[in-house]
Amino acid sequence: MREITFSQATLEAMEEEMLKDDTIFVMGEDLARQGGIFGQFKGLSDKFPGRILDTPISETFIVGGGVGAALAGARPVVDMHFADFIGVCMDEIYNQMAKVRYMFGGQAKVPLVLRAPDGMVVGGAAQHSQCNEAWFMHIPGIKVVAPSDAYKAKMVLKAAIESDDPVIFFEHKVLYPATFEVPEKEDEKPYVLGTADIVKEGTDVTIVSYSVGLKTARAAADMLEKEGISAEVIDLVTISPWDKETILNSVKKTHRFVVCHEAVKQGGVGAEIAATVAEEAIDYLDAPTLRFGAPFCPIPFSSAFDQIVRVQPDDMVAKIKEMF
Amino acid sequence: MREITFSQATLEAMEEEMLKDDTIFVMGEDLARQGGIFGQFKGLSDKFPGRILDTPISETFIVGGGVGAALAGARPVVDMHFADFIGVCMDEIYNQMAKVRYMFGGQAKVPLVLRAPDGMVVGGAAQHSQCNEAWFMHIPGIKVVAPSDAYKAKMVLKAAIESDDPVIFFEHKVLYPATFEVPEKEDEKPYVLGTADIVKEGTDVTIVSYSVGLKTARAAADMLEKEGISAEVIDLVTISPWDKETILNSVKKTHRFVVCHEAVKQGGVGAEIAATVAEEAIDYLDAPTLRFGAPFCPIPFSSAFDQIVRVQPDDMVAKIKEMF
Amino acid sequence: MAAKYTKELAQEMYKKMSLIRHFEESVKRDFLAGEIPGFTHVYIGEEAIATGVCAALRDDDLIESTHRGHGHCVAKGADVKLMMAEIFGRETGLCKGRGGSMHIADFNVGMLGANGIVGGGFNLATGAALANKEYLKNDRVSVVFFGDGASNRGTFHEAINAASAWNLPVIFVNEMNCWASTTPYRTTCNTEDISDRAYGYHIPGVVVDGQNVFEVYDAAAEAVERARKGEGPTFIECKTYRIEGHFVGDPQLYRDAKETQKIYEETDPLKIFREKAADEMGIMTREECDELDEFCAKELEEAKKFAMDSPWPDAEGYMKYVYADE
Amino acid sequence: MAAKYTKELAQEMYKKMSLIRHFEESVKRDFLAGEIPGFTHVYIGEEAIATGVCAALRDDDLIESTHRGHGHCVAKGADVKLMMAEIFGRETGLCKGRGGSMHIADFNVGMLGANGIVGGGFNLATGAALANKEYLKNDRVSVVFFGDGASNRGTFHEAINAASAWNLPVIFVNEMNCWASTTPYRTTCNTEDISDRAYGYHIPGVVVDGQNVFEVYDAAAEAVERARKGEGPTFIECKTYRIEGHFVGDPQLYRDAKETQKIYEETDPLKIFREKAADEMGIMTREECDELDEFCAKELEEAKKFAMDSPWPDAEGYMKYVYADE
Ligand SMILES: Cc1ncc(C[n+]2csc(CCOP(=O)(O)OP(=O)(O)O)c2C)c(N)n1
Ligand SMILES: Cc1ncc(C[n+]2csc(CCOP(=O)(O)OP(=O)(O)O)c2C)c(N)n1
Ligand SMILES: [Mg+2]
Ligand SMILES: [Mg+2]
Repeated sequence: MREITFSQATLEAMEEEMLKDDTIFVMGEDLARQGGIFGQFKGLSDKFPGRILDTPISETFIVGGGVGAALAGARPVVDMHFADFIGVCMDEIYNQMAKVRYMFGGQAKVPLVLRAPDGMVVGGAAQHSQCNEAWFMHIPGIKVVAPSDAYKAKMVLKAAIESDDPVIFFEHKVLYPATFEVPEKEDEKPYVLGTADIVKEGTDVTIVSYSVGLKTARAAADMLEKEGISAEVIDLVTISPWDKETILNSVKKTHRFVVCHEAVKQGGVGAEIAATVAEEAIDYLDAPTLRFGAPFCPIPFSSAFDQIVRVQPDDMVAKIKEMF
Repeated sequence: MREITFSQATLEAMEEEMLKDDTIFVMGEDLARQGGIFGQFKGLSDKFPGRILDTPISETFIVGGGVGAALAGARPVVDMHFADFIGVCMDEIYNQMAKVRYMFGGQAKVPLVLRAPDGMVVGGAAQHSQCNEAWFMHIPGIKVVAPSDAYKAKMVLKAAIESDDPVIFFEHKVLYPATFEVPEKEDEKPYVLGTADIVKEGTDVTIVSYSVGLKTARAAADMLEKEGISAEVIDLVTISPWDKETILNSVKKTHRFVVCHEAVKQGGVGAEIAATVAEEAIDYLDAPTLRFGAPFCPIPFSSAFDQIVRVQPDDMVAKIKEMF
Repeated sequence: MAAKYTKELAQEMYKKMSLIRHFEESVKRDFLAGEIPGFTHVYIGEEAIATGVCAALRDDDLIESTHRGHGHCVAKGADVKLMMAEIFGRETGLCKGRGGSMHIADFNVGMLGANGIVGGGFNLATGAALANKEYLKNDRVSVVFFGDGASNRGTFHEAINAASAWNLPVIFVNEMNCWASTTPYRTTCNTEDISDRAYGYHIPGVVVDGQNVFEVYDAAAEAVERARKGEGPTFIECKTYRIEGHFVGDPQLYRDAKETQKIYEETDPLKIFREKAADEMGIMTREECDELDEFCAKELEEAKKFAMDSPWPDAEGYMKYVYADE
Repeated sequence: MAAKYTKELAQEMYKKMSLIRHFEESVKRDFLAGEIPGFTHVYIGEEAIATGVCAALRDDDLIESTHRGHGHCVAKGADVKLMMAEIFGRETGLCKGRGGSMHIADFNVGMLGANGIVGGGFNLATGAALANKEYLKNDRVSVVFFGDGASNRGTFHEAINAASAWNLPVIFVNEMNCWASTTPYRTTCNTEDISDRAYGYHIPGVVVDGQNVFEVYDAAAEAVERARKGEGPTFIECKTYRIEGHFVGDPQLYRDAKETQKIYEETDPLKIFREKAADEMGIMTREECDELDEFCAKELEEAKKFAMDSPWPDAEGYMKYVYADE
């Protein structure tokens, strides 16, 4: 085992993939000269001169140009700076990137990765704090991933780059500097897009999450453990297409289902998963399904609100205890 | 009772509101000279010269300009041409329109209506057939409505225009020419945003839908009736904020919950409602919740696929019968 | 001037224009008869633009098209049989019936697709140019066709700025047909020539008569040469007119049919070709043009027949092509 | 030339510039000390632009600002106490602590908000101009401030085209500070002057020295006059330089600190003001400038104190202001 940060893990993935394939290039804002706004591209432009491009502030070009480059035969990785800006090029994502293969009857493929740093940071306020992965779960033709630790960041990013389909890679801003234990390179196992990971086995309740939500889920599980409740914690990893089987099997075992994410609760990813559980495993449930997410407001700036817009493990614990 | 089309109903709403308030104006593409691509603005530019504007093909201006006009003190109604194009100005919707009031601590209000013709038409294919209301349900700060008949179209549009909040008004393309019975003007009742409508009472199963989905829901209910199953059909009308109480009360009565919509099932509006039922009324359920929506693919062009991407009432009936 | 164009080129161009014309007349007729579903936009009267531009391209150059894409597709070399099958939604169609008129594409001939999103092609073409130049290390050129209406989309600006900043091999071909759907160009724009905008990006902007295929060809050939030499993008504004309604079936309440008819008679690119090639330059005879017209008429008859004889897609195949991995 | 500017105007402008400078120095210090959360971008070195432009505006004219919005907010007349309280996230702040630095706004003085989305303000300003002119029937003018980086967003094009097509009273004020975050302007754009783009919309495009508040004021006054007379939009490019890092705390690995320092010393707008107003025009003395500086320093001390003494928002109020109806 060795220790690296989430950022370093993505750098290893980029470097390994870029060494293998000359047609991989990267474009976005502030990547080459400063190594990305969160340092997540640091050093790449020295290692791969001419393959890391600082674009104008022109997100429709970043994504649309990425799609065009993919259609021409390259394998672009494009960066969104903040996932909050994704609306600026939403059309390029859902009407072009996601659909060209289908509309053209399989003539095209779009091996493009869209990296999207998302989530709340203290004081980020309404336009620099969002988690909007749920929109993309509702769009056929793209894959959506959101790793929760360094090892997954590396293996998921590699899988995304190797995929012949467009993948949106959500990477949470608070994860970048965090350090995680990861296997030695020779012990790494490739990640298969679409598979969830049971990060902690348990018998009494299933808690599903992804990205930073997993930290909250684990914290709740640890607190529950002390109260004699054994929680199974599942990292979704891939949000679309998601791993129904792993989650349903867990619910069938634990008989209780909980999902949490940092995104707004209403219309979030948790809704789809909870609804699927209610559709396909309701007979196994010993309690109502439970969802945790942000309240239905934009993220306020003041530190006074910091806790109230975030899912709190103790709040989860209190509500989960009521399931029993 | 009198009979008018859905289009005419929206025209009545527009005319009545525009007569009352000089600061209401309309902008979008092809509204003035041809009366809107579906004729839904026909005659308005003669009645209100200078207040119906044909814009350049510049959707960020249409929506962003609408927001600016609202901030200055006017009450714009803007048109999206096809809801499919909404991604082109998604940022203006979710980072400006939805958030300016909150970010500025209540200094601003955005009395803007965004009219969005949506849904499948035969041969519309992948980029002219979409239902993307689910995205907007996940965005705090906007209201989302989708009327299913002419009377609602009129009263909901009036309520949307009168609201001091931004409202997205989804109007389904196949509804425009359809004729409906509507009350005489003196018998009209104002619509309150956020309220659902029980369009058919029943005792055995609750079917929730909105927009054209309601037609499918009613057809299924009629077929069920013949088989001795009494369905309660609820028109959501407002998708966000939605009327939880009416739906939960119905489920508590019927003990079975079904939702259908034309949009893709995964991550759709149905997921939120089903998940809420599983969270707040699971003990009342005598069967798994059921959701119906489009399969997880872009809408194909060929007529060969017409039925397969649409929710079919007989399919609903077959699955609903399994609930008993 | 006659020596400038080979007979072969002239024939090729007339044939393409005639093929487009026949294709569009056939589609229009069948659409109005209710045989074709969806939305269809025809290219009648604008044939010289796609034809002149594509004649200056290599087979492996790439084009991005618009909602009005049949002409571009024919001009780039697609088989009209497979095109027609697509427009009728058949499994033998270029896109296996999944795309239809508004998403017609033929990657085999470098036609990267019509687009239902106005202004959707600018960035795709520019990105393809970037990839070809920098990472795929070839000298392919990209072309994006776009309308006067499309020029008001933000994507126009983002793509052309990136292309000029990075000197990319992409040609911006504006089909200035005076209308964006129901809206006359000058009500949405303050300049007579859209190509005036080229100045703001410091790239060449030229105006050509879009009804004269030779003039279009010349401008395109020059732009292609610049692009291949690494001298960057060119903006070509082709003045034309939208003779048909915006879509087939458009009631055209917003304009005068007589005026349109008059413009058609005066500016029909096939008629102008005959005047130039036969009467002025003498590289082809009017009879040769007639023969090509006949040939094209037959081609279209066969294309229609091919489409009608073709099988429908299997409805159960609706999930095919959503993803490439699997 | 001296007669052109009243002493009152000169004093007002110097005071605003000094107030901005002191405001930004205070914010910078407190941010680096970890007292202010989030992202903060300061306007040091660019004070003459916001000041000169806003001095040419009426109180009821409207401005749209950027992520670097403190200067615009001060220049338009906001109270620095309420601004500071906002930046510290207090309930007494202009936005009740919901907005912070990147969303600072004061609708009472026509400051319609900073914007976390680069290029987010173009269309808002243009729409406000449309509403004022056509439906609210007043003669208010809108101004949108934007960076060189923002000028590459598609929203730039859509707004400016609509404004020029419809002759709207909106002024596009470009703060050409040579950097977009870590990216030098000329690597993302093929022209030396962004205002060259004005030609493509057939509107006036002028370049001014953004370090000279008088020059900025003159250009703005002329543009305001045109706009009020119904003569449409103007593009004003103000040449300036981003002296500070992109955000407070920026390590600035991408440029040379010495060069930046040198530029600052040569182009500091407060220094230049003293040279012009005191030495050249003689409408104000250097001592008067010193007095204003002292006054502003005190204002800022009080502003900080006001902010620190202010209550935090009640966390339970997080749902307030999501909707207006209720
Ligand atoms: C982003 C977007 N906005 C609006 C439309 C609807 N629309 C389709 S074609 C068209 C007019 C296009 O005009 P122009 O670009 O001049 O092309 P032309 O039809 O004249 O060839 C419009 C408004 C669309 N498809 N996409
Ligand atoms: C749409 C969008 N893209 C990217 C960003 C990230 N970003 C914030 S400021 C900035 C640079 C802006 O440069 P410029 O417009 O020149 O303004 P300046 O900072 O120089 O004042 C960038 C890239 C953003 N906030 N919004
Ligand atoms: Mg046109
Ligand atoms: Mg700048």
